[in-house]
Amino acid sequence: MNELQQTAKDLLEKNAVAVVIGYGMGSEPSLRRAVFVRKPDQAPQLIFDESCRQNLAFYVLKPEVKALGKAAVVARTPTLRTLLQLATENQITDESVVALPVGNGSVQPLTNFAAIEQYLANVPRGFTAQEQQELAAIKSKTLADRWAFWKSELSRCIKCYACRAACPMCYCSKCIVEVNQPQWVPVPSDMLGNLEWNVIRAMHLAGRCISCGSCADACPAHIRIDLLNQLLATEAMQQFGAEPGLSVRKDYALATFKPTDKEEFIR
Amino acid sequence: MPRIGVFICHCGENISGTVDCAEVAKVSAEFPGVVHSVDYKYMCSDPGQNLIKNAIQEKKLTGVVVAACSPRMHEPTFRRACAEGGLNPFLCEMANLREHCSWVHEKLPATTEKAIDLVRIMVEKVKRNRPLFSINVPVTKTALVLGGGIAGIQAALDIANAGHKVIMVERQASIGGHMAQLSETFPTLDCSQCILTPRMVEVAQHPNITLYTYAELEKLDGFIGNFRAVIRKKAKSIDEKLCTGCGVCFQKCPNKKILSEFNTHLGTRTAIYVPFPQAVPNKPVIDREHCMYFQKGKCRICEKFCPTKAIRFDQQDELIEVNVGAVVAATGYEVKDTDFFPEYGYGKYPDIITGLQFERLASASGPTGGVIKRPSDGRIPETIAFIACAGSRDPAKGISYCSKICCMYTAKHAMLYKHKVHQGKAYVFYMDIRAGGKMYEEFVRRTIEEDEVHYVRGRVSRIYDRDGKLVVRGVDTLLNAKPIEIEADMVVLATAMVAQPDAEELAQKMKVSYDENKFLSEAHPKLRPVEMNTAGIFVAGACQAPKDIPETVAQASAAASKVAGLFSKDELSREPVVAVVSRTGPPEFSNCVGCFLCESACPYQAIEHEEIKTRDGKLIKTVAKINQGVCQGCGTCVALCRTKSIDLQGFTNEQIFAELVSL
Amino acid sequence: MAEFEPKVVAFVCNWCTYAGADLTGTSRMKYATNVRMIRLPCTGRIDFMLLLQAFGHGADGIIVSGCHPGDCHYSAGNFHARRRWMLFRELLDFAGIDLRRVHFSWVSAAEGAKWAELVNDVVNQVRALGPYDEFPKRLNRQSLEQLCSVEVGR
Amino acid sequence: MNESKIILKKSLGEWFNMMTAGGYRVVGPVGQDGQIDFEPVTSPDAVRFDHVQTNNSGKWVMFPRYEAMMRFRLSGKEVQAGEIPPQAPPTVLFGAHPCDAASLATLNAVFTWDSSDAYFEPKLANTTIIGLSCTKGDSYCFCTSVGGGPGDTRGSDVLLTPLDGEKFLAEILTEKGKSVVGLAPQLFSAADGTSKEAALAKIPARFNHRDVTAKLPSLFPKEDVWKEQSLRCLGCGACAYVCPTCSCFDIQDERDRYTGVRIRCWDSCGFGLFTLHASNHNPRHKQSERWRQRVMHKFSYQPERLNVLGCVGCGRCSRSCPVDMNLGEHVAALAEIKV
Amino acid sequence: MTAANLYIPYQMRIDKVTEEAPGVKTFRLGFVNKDDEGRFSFKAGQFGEYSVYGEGESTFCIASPPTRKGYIECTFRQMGRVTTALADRDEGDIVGFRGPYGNIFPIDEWAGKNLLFIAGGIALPPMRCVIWNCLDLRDRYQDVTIIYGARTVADLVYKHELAEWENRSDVKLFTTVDPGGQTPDWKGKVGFVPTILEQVAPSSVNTIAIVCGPPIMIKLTMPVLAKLGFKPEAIYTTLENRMKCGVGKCGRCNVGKVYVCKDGPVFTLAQLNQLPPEY
Repeated sequence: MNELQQTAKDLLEKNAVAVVIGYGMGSEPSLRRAVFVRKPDQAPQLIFDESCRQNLAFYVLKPEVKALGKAAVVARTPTLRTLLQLATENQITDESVVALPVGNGSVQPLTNFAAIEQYLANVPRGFTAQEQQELAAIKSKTLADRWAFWKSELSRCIKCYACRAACPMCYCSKCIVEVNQPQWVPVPSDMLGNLEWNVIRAMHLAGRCISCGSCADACPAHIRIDLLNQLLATEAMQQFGAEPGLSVRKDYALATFKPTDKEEFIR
Repeated sequence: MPRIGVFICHCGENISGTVDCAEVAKVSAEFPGVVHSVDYKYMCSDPGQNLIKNAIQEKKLTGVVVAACSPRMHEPTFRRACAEGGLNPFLCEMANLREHCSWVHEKLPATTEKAIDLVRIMVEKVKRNRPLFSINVPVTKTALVLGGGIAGIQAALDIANAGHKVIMVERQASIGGHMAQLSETFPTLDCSQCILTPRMVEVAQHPNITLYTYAELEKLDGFIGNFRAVIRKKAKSIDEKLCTGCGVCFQKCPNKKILSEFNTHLGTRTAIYVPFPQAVPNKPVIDREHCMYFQKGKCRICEKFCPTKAIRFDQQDELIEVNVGAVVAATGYEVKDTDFFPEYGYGKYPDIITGLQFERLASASGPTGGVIKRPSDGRIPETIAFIACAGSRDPAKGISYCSKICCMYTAKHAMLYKHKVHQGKAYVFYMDIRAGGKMYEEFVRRTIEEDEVHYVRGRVSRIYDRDGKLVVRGVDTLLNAKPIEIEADMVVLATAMVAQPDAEELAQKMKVSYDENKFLSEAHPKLRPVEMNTAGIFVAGACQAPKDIPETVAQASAAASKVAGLFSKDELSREPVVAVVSRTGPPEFSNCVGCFLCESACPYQAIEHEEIKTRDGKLIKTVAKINQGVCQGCGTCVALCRTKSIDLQGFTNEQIFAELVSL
Repeated sequence: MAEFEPKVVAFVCNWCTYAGADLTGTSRMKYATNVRMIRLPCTGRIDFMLLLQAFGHGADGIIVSGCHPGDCHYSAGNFHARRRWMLFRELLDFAGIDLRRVHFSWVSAAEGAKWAELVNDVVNQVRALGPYDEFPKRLNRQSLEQLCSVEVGR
Repeated sequence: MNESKIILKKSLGEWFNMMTAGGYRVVGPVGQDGQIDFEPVTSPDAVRFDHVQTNNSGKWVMFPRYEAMMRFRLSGKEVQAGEIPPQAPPTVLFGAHPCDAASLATLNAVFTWDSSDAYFEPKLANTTIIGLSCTKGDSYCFCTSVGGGPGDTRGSDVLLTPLDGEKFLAEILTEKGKSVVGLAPQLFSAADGTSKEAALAKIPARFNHRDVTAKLPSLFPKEDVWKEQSLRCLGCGACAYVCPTCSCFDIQDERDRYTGVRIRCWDSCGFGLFTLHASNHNPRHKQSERWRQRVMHKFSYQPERLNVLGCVGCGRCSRSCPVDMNLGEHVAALAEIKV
Repeated sequence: MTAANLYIPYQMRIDKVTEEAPGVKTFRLGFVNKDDEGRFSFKAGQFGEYSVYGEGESTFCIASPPTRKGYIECTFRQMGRVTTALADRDEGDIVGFRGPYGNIFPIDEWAGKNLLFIAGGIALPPMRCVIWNCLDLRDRYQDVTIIYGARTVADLVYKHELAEWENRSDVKLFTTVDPGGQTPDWKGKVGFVPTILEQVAPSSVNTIAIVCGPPIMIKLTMPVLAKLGFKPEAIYTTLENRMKCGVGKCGRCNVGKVYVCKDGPVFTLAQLNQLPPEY
């Protein structure tokens, strides 16, 4: 048994947690899927490798999973950040979940937020060169080309809301698209509805998104919605120094301000 | 369908000069939901208002649009008219046909078209208006005054004299604050204690004032009219009821070498002590950090000698909970110490002192009995250099503001020195002289001209010791930037006035905002200078910004009159333009997901946590709740709320959306 | 054919810009008729979604205006709004929405002339850009008959 | 009917041209690898033959993502309202795999159950399906478990089977098929008797759908089974939207100032708010209940009520699922449970 | 409505608006097009889709009896987007209606039997239709007993009709409000519906019970009826699941394999007992 499996087994044996949310084999050799290990002898189901991409923090909030009892969650860096961001947004309480950090050496259970904060302090973050290049490539297009690009991308959107469902920060019990007094977002997946939905979603995640990429991974139409989030995350970082999910401090960039914030665009 | 009445005002020729009012009325009559549409010469006149009142009754109107001048002008008029006509006043909206249309456009078809649009926009809005009722909040007519300096004293006395209860909380063992430490006050040179102490006594004896000294604010909850404060009364280690203030205890206390805070460390005190002879209350406290019994477990001499057996070594801090309707923050300031200045030796030269220390040296009740003596050797200095702007106006030191009082007190210090040491030489290094104030400029001129104090315009770059003299090196910028060097026996730094070290903590306790220098922020720099952004909390004195005594007293009285105004009614009545959190049935109870990101965006701290529980007390969820007594209706939370669970009455999402749809 | 007349929607705060526009009127300064104002208590209340709605309901240009920094009636609403706009602008630009159609401004209650100038500038600029037809609209409001040509989604 | 002919691959372009000239809109699989979908064919060269499955199904031809049904204008107290007539342009749906062609029976059963649907029926009537047998499949395909197969003719008007890289066996199955073949009879030659079976993909059967249908009612109360299977389900609508048989819809009004339309658009039983009552009561409150509904609806309710299976084994739901909810696997697992 | 397109509603004019209780209104709707009226017929228990043009459709029962010709009535509580818009409509305004949909109360089969109606709160409307239907054919039935309860006096709907039934000698009416919901001048009973049912204790012999109300009331009423000897086959109720189409296509209202819009909304308890608990 590897360290992850052993750690999970120990936690379950000690009854420290009731379930370990992790990655297991999927229906294709290249696929991984979330598994919910509840018995110590099932721990060998757990695997972790480069193909494990889903942000499992989502399940920490899912009522059916919550009902299983206290959970340990196999956490890549984005997942850890998500947990802290969920904490700042009062969605989870301290010591209610154990994080099993993977991808950066030893799997040492992090049992409280302070431990996650400490762990994250030493983990590299920021967008990869490739991600930055993708963003820059779109930015360097002309205005008309950007419009054409997004029009073509968004025309494929069928409003299945997989992006929303996969995003652990999209935990609203009634999403803005379901608010119908007034009906902010047109219900049909027409151009306006798709544009509004994706722009609104990006804005609602601005300063909160920890850039795990689950939304784009989930999109059955392969729309690069993560680029919208990446743009705003980059801007929020550059303009306001916002780096969500690194601490439980309440520092949502759009709920605070500096008198010296940039305003050359304002006449 | 709602039944909307539209009333188009000609405003004489003001509107009808460029807008075809009859046409607007005709087209408006066709809008779905409009059942009545008329135009009239002057809607605000009595006959005009009667048109509205009658139509409300005859046509059973459920909403009214008055298309006339700016709502900032006549909205109250027409809302009142609607109320008199039997319609909830908040079912009336105004379309601004005058300031925003007829006056700014030529007589063109497009102008009338715009007028029609403006009416339609308001018709669509008013269809979604809901009756609103003003919000009444009860008021507890007791004020909490934080700080017993001159600001707190003045505010407390004014409020108390207006007939309201006051609770004053002072951190030190005595009230009086910094003013009690001062020698004479500029520009009149009257004795500070002489004018202050009668006020201190008045506070102590006032039937409306409850005084807690050696106490601090622990916690503040609630909102305007209804705060709940917890005060920590630190253990004084004496029974105040039994203590007569005879003073035997501190005469007998063996630990006599403790540096006196009141005397700015230039004098000493005992472990059981009163800060100064005129202290109010004039009863000692035991400084447990220096008391031999508390530190070493032995002594108890004071206890032995106390004639009334008032010593209580086992006394605990006491938490007192009080309900108050308003809070006045008057927590004062501190001055930077001499160790703040590397160029002046980081405080290693005992004869470089602060202005406040000079006050104690010059004070008749001070450690030297009012004789100016060097702290190092007790010699009377023959030359003193006064340095203004020590730290102030120096962004490099992190203090970019002007401390405001230094120019004046430095002039006063130089003058007092010259009065006491006639042959002495006084130099004042300054950047500018800021002497705005009644008789201030004259006072400075007197210092320079009559008392022959040498004013040198320039910065002091360095001070160092040379054979027992302090060499003050600087530049006289008025003499072609000529370097200047003075050998002084004493240097007085007019160190910057800064916020109390725990000002930030206090501000967070009170949930009020503060600026980058940790001074408390007033609600509006011009128009609401003594209110804070949290309704019901007021500010007075130097905790808001550096200021001198007259200004402090003026602000304190202003704050007091605001409090008295608030207390003049039993209930506070507010416009219902406030935010509300929507509620639904179980199992969700509200679309609010309790992320509380709105909480920090609210400029008024009006967002509270509401726990929704099952009948047997199990927590289901925590959702936001707006304290309607505190909310001012800006709507920042509404824009931030992702689920649109918060809405702003009077400017609801439905209303604004309808306006956009009708564009 | 008549020159294209743009529709410009202005979201303004009650205390500064609305009052400033009142002053424009009181001073009898003239400006283009193309602007329709939505009055809100504070720029802090201006949800970015309202801006999208304005475009979706046929606006060719948008003005958002409130109190200068430090002058907010609610002390900080405009600061919050400013941050929101900062990000929203970047997003719009990234999505290919022409920022020359979205203007942000501080117009105080004393700046009646600035308001007139702002409106005229924006209207002229948007007029030059032409109708914002490429932004999808909620519905085609031209005629009932045309409604039947509503696109069918694949 | 059921006449077999041969058409060469290089002739397809010409056939498309004849269909277009004959007034048909030709819809077929086009796009880049990984993003192949049924869309109007602008150039015959763009049509893809080499993919296992399109991302989305072609059901939009009969049942669009959104469709306006009624328009209205308010003026004063009056309402002018009128039907928006169904738009049913003659369409050829080219290249639908046998699973997709089979899905029409399910859609048709729903939309014609007791009452007729004015929007679906004319579209179906005006659509000709030129099916394309599957020469390859993947692990997600399970048509053979639900009564279909890679060369199944059900639902197709013409079924093409690639015999080699160059030619297709064309089985002309219906009158509609005959008409489209009739547009260019010269392109078709007599069949040489080559059997299509050899060309077809081999799709192993994973379960017996009749057994599943028979067993499901007794599995309904087994909460744990459903809960366990759906623990990782996110509750999105991807599976329903890519599914060729899912037909749940929503009816919504979209309005502008005084005009508006009533629109029908896709909806999904996976969404939490799908069945939420105005009173906030929700009969299918939990995700496991919604997953059960999805499976029961396809494998139990529809067979029982409409006499059609609600699943054609195309595997799209599983390919599109962000969390690898594999319908074939889960139904097979249900089939294994002893009751 | 064209016969061919079931999604196009009839245009109906609101002839009368009655405020029943806070947030609850009854509309009397007449056909704008008299041809529609001629074509239209329905039976007790059926429902329809009511719409506000521009806001959408909402599902309620037809609350007036088929014996009253020329109009239909609906009673609704203002809850969401459509009902809020409906509540804003006034006499003379146009709304849409399509239907009737669903099955019916088998009132012909009930001939010669005693009828016991039990309703709670806003669930009286579906029952009002069948009550009036039976009262309009009064001589076909034996005893008619109505037990109706609401949370408070203000929440009772059809107050004028309750008074009318009260005064009829051929109807036994028991109105009740929850403890604490009574006003000083309240003359009816105080207590929950199941309790009152137990007190009234109607005979189950040759009696049909029709029960409509919130789930909790139904849940507590059924055991009392069983105790009184009612067989599940003799107990009827209606379900109100969420619907969009009303004709078995949109996929929302099924309870197991049963579609409430087609197989319901009227069910006997015996039938309900066969269904999974998904309603």
